[in-house]
Amino acid sequence: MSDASAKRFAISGDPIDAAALRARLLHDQAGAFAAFEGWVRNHNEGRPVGGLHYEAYTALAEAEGERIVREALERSGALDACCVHRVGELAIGDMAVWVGVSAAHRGVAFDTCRWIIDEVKSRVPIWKHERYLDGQSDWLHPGRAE
Amino acid sequence: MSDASAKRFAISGDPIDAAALRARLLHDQAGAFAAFEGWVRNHNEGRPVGGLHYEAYTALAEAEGERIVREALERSGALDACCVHRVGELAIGDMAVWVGVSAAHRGVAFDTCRWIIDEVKSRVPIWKHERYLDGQSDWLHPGRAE
Amino acid sequence: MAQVSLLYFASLRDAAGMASEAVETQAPALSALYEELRRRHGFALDVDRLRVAVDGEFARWEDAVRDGSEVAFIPPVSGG
Amino acid sequence: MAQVSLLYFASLRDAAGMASEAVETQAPALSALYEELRRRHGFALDVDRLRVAVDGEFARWEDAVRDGSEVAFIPPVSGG
Repeated sequence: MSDASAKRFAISGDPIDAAALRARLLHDQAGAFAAFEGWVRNHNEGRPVGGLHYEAYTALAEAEGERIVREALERSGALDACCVHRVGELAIGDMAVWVGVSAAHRGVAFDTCRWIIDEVKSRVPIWKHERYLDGQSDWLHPGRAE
Repeated sequence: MSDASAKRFAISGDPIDAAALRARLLHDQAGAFAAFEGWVRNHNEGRPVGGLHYEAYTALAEAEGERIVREALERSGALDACCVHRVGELAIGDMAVWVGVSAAHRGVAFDTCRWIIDEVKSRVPIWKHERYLDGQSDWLHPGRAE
Repeated sequence: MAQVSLLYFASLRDAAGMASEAVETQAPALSALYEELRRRHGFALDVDRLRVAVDGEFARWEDAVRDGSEVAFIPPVSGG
Repeated sequence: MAQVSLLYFASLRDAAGMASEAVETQAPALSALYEELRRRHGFALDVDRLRVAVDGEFARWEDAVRDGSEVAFIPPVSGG
């Protein structure tokens, strides 16, 4: 179904072109397509956010992201999938991450899309640095005792 | 959060403009966006499909679709959502339906998007007529004893 | 005697050979009206597989047939 | 004695004041190497909150420090 040599995960310093990524996932056998986008919110855990940047360990992030998408396709039987994560400076409303999955049926498309974003968030070496409107800023390292 | 007077469900005889619909769902508080697209597949239950058309009881379909999206927003706390279903002649790969949901967090976005498409498929008066490559064609009325 | 407009969709429209018609009926309820038209047009679908709408809103099969109303028979849906 | 290149990310880079450095170490394992650098740079994060990678692939903390390798300390991630 899916081309084994194609890259399915990328770290990008440029804005994500969701339409181009979606077009890569079109298949005549696909009846369902599910997509997820992470957007920069104006708040996090009650603190107003003015902007943020993402940093990645790019080589390892792309290798690990690629493993996640391939594992997702093997487990689920989805037809194709891909994911791009943005790095650099982002403003409120900007797209931080895009995941798309095409499948014969919608259950597989939804479940696979969800699994990929969950795994990306827990496994891929990317870090978010938030600037708050009160002038403070911080790296987010989930699980840290404050 | 969401404008109570805005239309959030439509039946469309023209191709669905997903980018315009997505733009309507942008909110500064939204950290997550989930979308679903139904595409015309080249097969159904093992039979090769050449094309199809959808027909709707438009007035009732739009009223019922609107109820579904509003109910979804009330139940889930998602920030906004909308859905458009195509009618008329479609070719393999064409988009038959689009659902998008924005929310603070991804769990709500995914669950609400899934709930809307499930309800649309079971409640909204729209019918699919498939033309098979063997020359036959049929209305799909799920649950019919063949 | 009630005069009603009928809307047919999908396989019902194909079986009736028309999308709508005006009929006079003595059927007391919407279910009886469907059975009357089923006999006339040879509809394959049992009443318990359908829903019914009156004047653009879902209705109950046991509702009375109202003079001047528009009745739509809704076969099992297949959008999405 | 092993010569290694180190990569620091996010809060570790801020605390170290640099994104990378070359060090000579006698640390027998990657975990001991982290403790050595933690003392030098005052890293707040315990070793059990981090992962470690060698030459671009995840490694185990008990792995030996290889001369000439590139070692990256991976603080808890927050992409998405």
